[in-house]
Amino acid sequence: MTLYLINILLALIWAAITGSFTFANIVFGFLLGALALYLIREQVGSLGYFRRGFKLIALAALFLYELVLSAWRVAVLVLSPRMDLKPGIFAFPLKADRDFEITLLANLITLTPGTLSVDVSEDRKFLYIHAIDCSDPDALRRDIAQGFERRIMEAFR
Amino acid sequence: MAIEPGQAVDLSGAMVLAPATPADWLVVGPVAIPIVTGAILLMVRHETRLHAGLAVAGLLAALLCNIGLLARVLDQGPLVMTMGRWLPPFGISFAADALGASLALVATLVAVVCALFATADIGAVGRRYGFYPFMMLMMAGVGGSFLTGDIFNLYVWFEVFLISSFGLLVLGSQHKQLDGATKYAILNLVGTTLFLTATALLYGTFGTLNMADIARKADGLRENAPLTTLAVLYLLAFGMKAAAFPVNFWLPASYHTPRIVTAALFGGVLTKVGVYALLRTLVMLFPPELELLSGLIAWVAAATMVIGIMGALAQTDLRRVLGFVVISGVGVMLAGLALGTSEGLAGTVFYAFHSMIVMTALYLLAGVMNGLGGSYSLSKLSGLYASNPLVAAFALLLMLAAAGLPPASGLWPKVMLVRASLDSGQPWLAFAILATGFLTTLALGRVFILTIWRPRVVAGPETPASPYLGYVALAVLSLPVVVMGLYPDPVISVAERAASAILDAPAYIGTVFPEGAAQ
Amino acid sequence: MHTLIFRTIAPYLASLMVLFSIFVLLRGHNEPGGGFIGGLIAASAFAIYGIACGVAPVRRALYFHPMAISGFGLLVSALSGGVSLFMDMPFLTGQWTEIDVLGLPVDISTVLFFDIGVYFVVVGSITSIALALEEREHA
Amino acid sequence: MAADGQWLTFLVLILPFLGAAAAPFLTRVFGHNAAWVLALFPAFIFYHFTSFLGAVAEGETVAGGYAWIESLDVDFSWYLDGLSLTFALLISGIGTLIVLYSGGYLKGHPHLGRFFSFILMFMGSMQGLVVADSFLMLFVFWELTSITSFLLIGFDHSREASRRAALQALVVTGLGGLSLLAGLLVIANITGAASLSALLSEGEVLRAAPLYMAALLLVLGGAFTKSAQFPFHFWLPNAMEAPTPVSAYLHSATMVKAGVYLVMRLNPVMGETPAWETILPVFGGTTLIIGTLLALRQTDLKLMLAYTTVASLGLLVMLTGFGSEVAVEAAVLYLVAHSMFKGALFMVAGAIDHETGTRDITKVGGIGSAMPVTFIAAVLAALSMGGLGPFFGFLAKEEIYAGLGFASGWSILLTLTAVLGNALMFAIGFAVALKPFTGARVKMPKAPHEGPVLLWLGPLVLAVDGLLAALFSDLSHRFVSSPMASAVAGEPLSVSISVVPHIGLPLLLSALTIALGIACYLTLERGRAAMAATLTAIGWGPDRGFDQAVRGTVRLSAFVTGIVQGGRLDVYMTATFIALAAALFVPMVAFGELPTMPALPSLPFYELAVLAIGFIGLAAVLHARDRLTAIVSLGIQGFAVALIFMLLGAPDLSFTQFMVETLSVVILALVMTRLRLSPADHRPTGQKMLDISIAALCGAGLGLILLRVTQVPFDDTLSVFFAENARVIAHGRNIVNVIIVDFRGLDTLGEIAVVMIAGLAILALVRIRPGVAPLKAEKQPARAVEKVEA
Amino acid sequence: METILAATVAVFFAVSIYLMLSKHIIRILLGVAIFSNAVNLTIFTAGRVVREVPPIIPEGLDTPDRITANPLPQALILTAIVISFSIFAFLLVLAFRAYQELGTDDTDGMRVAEPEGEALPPLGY
Amino acid sequence: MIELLQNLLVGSLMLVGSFFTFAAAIGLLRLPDLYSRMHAASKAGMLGAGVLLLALALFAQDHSTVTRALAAIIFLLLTAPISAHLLAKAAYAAGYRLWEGSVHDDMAEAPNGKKQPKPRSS
Amino acid sequence: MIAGQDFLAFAEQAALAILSLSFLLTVLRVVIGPSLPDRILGLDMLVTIAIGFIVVIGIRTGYTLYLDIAIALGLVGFLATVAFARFVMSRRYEEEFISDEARGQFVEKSDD
Ligand code: NA
Ligand code: NA
Repeated sequence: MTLYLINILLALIWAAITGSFTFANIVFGFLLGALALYLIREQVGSLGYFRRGFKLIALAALFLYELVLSAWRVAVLVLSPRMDLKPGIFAFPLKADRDFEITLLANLITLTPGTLSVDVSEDRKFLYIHAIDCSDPDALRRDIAQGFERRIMEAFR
Repeated sequence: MAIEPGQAVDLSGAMVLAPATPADWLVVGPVAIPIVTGAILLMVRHETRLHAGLAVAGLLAALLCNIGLLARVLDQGPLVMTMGRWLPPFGISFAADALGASLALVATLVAVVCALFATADIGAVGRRYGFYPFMMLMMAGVGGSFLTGDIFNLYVWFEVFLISSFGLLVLGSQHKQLDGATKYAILNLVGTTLFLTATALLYGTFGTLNMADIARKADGLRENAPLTTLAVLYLLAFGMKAAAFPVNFWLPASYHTPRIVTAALFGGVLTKVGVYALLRTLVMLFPPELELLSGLIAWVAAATMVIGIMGALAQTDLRRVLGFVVISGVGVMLAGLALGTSEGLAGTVFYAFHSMIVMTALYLLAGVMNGLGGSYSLSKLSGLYASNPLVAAFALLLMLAAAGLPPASGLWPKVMLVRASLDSGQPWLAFAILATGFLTTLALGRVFILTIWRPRVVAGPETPASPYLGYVALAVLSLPVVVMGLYPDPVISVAERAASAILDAPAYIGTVFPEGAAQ
Repeated sequence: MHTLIFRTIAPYLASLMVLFSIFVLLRGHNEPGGGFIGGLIAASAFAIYGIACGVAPVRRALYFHPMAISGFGLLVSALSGGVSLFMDMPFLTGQWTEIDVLGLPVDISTVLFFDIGVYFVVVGSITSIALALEEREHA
Repeated sequence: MAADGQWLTFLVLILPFLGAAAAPFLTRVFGHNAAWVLALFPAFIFYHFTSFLGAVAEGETVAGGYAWIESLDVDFSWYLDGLSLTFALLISGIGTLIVLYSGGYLKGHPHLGRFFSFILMFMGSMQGLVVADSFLMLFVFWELTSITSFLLIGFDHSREASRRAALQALVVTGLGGLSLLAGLLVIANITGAASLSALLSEGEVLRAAPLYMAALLLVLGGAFTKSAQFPFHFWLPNAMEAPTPVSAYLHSATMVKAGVYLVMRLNPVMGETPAWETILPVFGGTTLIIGTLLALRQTDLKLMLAYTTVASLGLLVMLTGFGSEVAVEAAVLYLVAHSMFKGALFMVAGAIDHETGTRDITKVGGIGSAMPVTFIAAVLAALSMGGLGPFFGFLAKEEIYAGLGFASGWSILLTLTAVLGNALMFAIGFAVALKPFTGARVKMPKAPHEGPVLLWLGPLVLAVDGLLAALFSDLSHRFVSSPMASAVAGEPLSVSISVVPHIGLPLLLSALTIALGIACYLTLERGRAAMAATLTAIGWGPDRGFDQAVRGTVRLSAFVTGIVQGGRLDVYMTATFIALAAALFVPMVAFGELPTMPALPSLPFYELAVLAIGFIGLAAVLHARDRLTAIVSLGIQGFAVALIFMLLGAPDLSFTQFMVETLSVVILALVMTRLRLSPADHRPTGQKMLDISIAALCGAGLGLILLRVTQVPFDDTLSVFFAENARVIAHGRNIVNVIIVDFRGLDTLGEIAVVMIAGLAILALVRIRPGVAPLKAEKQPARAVEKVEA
Repeated sequence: METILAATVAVFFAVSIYLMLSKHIIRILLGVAIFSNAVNLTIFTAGRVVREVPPIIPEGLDTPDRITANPLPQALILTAIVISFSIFAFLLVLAFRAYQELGTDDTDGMRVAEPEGEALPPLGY
Repeated sequence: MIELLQNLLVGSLMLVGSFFTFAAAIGLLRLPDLYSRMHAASKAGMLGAGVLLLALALFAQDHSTVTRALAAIIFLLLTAPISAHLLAKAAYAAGYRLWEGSVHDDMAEAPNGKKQPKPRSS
Repeated sequence: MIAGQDFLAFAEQAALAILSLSFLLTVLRVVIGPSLPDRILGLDMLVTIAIGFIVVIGIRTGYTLYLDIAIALGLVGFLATVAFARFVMSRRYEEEFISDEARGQFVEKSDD
């Protein structure tokens, strides 16, 4: 976290030096700052900061891919003359146990068409997910565990 | 900054360049001081011990401002300040003439007394949940209504005092209050919304909101615009605020439900704002339309006064009696509007002064009587003369005042209105006024003998409330009642000035738009 | 409300909304927005926070009672209109000045403070309403 | 307008009020002996007025005063001629005696000070009434007499009869006062005169005016109620509930004579018309007969006297309206005589009551030996009342018969009326003066003995006065009767009748009267029984009518109020919106303010879609069967409005509308959580049809007037100004926002005040719960946490 | 456009008034909400209508470069919206509390302040 | 050239975005139960709006519009799942059963899936 | 260039048409319900479509300032849903709310 702050500080300093506090300039300063921090990676301790950054980007990419793909599937489904639906709610056993991770996972699942987080069990061991196609819950569980859940854990641990 | 450095902008086409002296700010004080006081009171909401002092101080400051304002207006003519220095009609003008300034003064006087009375009547809970802020903002709204020269701004001030009155009305959440407040709120909301609708149409017609601007454009538009319908809409909207028959349901439904000091403030002040607005719009903006409508207004006036006082006769609860007396007084004031003559309007204005003070005093008196006798019901409240002759003295004076009998203040405005009715060839209106006076004598005379003279019929409270603060309040209010009754000349001349202020629209226009500034 | 997901995200959302509300407030003079809309957004933020996490954290976060904030707002607005008394100008005349913040020229005006007052009034009152109603729910 | 030294008259006019203010203190210091001090006030007034006697006797008038209410053209001014001066002297003279008598009569009464105060205020009011010159001053004092007499009659307020009588007097005479005011204002309207002195020269104009009749009836409405003319006579006997000094004062010289004063005062300007000469004698004569007959019925000494007062007032009105100069002289003489003998007899009745504990004539007897002075006073007064020589009443009666004469059928009728009335009064007067004192002593609540000087001084002085005034009739005519008669007649008259009888018709009639009177006296019991039977048979009178009228008024009021203020909100709303529909359509149609037929515009499809959404939302709200559907539907129409704003170039509005709609829905949902309201519409079909019609009319009216307004060429000066200056001067590009915070910042200040107060009011609503005990104070972090309040 | 808006206004007013004529407080409140929308549209229409051009001066200019929508009615409506929202919120809570305390949402049943069949005042003296 | 490209791209995105929105609306109407409908509304709808915002970002000339459009997308992404989740949870908790054609319901057996009506929470 | 603008204009009109249609369809869902959550979902969807609508209008007119409204809707629009969800959940415990017949495809009963 400290590194984030230092990076932001560097971005602000950059903006001050260049005398322009436009958004683009600050973003540019942030990138420059990240580069500068990368240069001194040995002094600041680890590369985790940057690795995490890449993992986050990967997570985002996965999400966007899933989003567009499944949105398309839903669109096709609802526009097809005969809808073949096998909806249902299945319980997904959570590996993630931090509030933040569970929340993120649940939201990503919700945002991905075809699945919808309905609730978290009171012991926080299960996430109940409604799927528009619940013919094979185990496959869905596997997809999520391998997909979003793994990437989230990677990005935030 | 739009203006680049060194780029000079000519302000003379947009702004009033003459400096505004601190003395000009007298016109702002009656509104700004209560607002600021109310805001501060809210910030120290939990320090309930400070509230009464702050509120009384704020209102006294506003009162001083009002006195200064009226003195200046009487001395130098109307005082105009256009907010933000923008030339009228672009900015919102406050335009205090004798009518607005005098009514604002009397209203503030009444409020000071109520604030004083409330120090004993309103406990810590009432204070914490906003009694004094409500009161302050209500007076800001009332003052703003009397002083503004902009019709939409008038709407805003109406809403300010309306919502404040809601707050005062529900404070305590007794069943009766909630019931009364529901009717009060919904009906009044309809009334103000009609006012807003009429104002929207007025704006669509005139393209302006400044009342002086409207007045000077009205003649040019009369051929071409639906001004009569607009005037009727204003008559209806303000008639509701003034509690004119047949749109006065909200008043008897609610005025007896809140704390007595709230009822006193309402009974004194609120309906008069409606009457004022009727005077301001119909007399100043739509004189030809007023003439068309005068027959209708006369009937409304007569019905309001007679039905009002009949309502008073029918009630058992003293507060409800007073609510109907308020309505009856509104009818008397409307009579002057119907006549539209200088003397009639002066009578209306004088009656408004009188009614503000007397109705407030009567409600406070009812509160004192309840404190001593333990009831508001005419079938229970009794035996006060034996224990508290001073109450009897105040009661007698105030009832005489309300009935329009000497030596109290109600006589002279009635005389003026009766005379004006006869002069205008409307003897039946004079008859209605006198008959109302007679029925008021009967109604309040009955109240007097039942509550004051009649020996105790039920046991009073074990520990009667101390009436002394009430006596102080009543004394403060009775003084002007007697003075106006014995030597009404100064008040009449103020009322006449006020009447001529609205009758002489060109003069008003001339003060708002000196040397024809802007078009 | 009893939901982990909402409770977790609500504070962040609320702070984001408050930030956005300030943005809307400050640019109101040139673009759509202003004190009232900004205030409504901020009040919505507190409402969400309150619904998700309960009323007490919101009250603690605000420190002052919402109605006191509202009163403060009205005071600020009224007083910013009163500044012109000292300039021999009528009530509510806008006074503009330019000050230097970190070498940047920033316009400061009574009009801005007026709008900030509006913002506080709206935030305070609407939050007070929402919290009072929400609290009643759990009483 | 006034001569030097008029300040003294002014002082004299307000002196009673000063005395009234001092009375409670003096009484606290001196007890009942304060009467001696307080009597100095009227005595001084009497003395002051005697100083004008000379000038007035010479035919002059004394006028003076100060400007009072310049804007209404009202002066505090007085006009002293024979009429007003006589009245002023009677008021202050008898007033002096009454104050003394009160001290004796109410000795030891806890509220004696208050009583003195009231009676002095009353005296001042009466004084002002009779000397007032300007109309409004006359009216003011007229009403003051009603009010002060209300206080006096209700003095013994713990008795219901007293309260009733007081209210009755107030209501009846108050009604008359308003009638008088209207009459005076009509007269002022006709003649332009604002004062009596100015009016005196306007008689011709007034009598010829079309409104003369209205003015006459209104003025007489005042006079007749005050002077207890039939059918308004009932309040006067009831007023006997007052302590006897009040009765003696009000009913001899003052209150009830105010009406007579008014009639006499207006005689020169309004008299000599057929209306005047019909109405006055008819009402006066009727009152005379009815008063005497009712007096016959009574056994209470005071009531017997009270009804004879009614009768005497009738006689006075009859005489004044008769229209001959001699009748006027007779009225004057009778008025003076009556004031003295009636005052004396009332005080006698009070003394008897005070000493024996009863004033029922059938329960007192043989007290003459115990109260010799009172007895003497009583007999002297009765002689005057009976019209026997050599008392002033004799002069009056002779003049009455001379005045009425036997000239025509009309005058014969009136003469016979007078004879009959006088005979009955003769009988009753002697009944009061003789029956209690003579005969065998009967058992009475108290053992009688002569009262203190304060109790007998007054009656004795008045009774002796009646004798002296007659014996020295030259003097009394010169200074009193002639000037007064001249004033009433409006031309110089000289009264010359003396105690030396002249043989003629009047003497004959007097003899007839006395014979009849003696006969009545001897058959008093039988007459009383007959009257009682008659009245029981009739079973109704104006007195009961008064109660019925009051109750009827209250019942009628309750009925009307129940209709117009029935307590049902939906009725209130229906009436309001009917008024709105009328307010829209009547002027629009009547004054041609309907819009012209517009061309149909074409809209882009998406605008139509947005409008359609709005209408669907409205329809859904109307149709919603449960409240939440209604709320959601409400949200739809709100969103549609926001989109309309957006499409029409109002981003700020759209923004705000979206936010407000959202928050409205939120608050609705929060409130609804606890609330189960039934939104299903249970209106019966008829009601539904009515409501739909009203709503449709209002909607159509508002739409039409809006359309009409938009057809007026628009003046966009303001908006152009705002656009031109928003950035250049006010430094903002968003014109709407610049208007809100700068051009029209004051609106916004008011608006945020509304927001703040709404928040506070809602807090008060939610937090304050009646009947719930306050929770224990919580430990609160900072000041943030509210306590729940009771 | 004004014609269409006037018609829209008429419909909004009619619907809101019909709702307000009901005895059920919640319908009255729904009517009140629509009432204020109707009035706002009235103000908007009365100030005449221009499509889609917001009254905002483009950056770099001192005055608008074309005819914009009329800003004044918009400012007035903003004020009116805020006020009516505040009052609506108050009414809502008031109705809620009245319902809680009085146990009815039917205005016919709200007869505490003006009870039915009240006794006459004393007819004596 | 760039402008042409921009126009084409913006136009295409608009069509795509409105298509997704439309699909969502159709789904909202056609799908059999609340939970299924939410799939359409919360996602296809959100995606539609997101794509349209993206179109605006591409269309706009100034940075601030671009950044604000992107911010709007992020805000949508943040709030849309929350409302969907809350609605689904609430509906389920309130007793809104799955469509009878549903094939699976783990929640019905879960301890917190069978909450019985209990007294008013304090 | 012209082609690009023509296409853009076409796309604007098409998008507006499609969005208008979507609006109406969504409103239809709100009106027919049948249950409260269905209506709420419809309202939520309406907000989303409104955002799209605002954007298209913004592109059509060139007034990007409407974007702020879209942002606010994005942030605050879900508030209504939250409130309703909260309402539905709190109603859970009131017996009358869950009547037997509503257990399946539950339809909120009229309250009386
Ligand atoms: Na009032
Ligand atoms: Na505003």
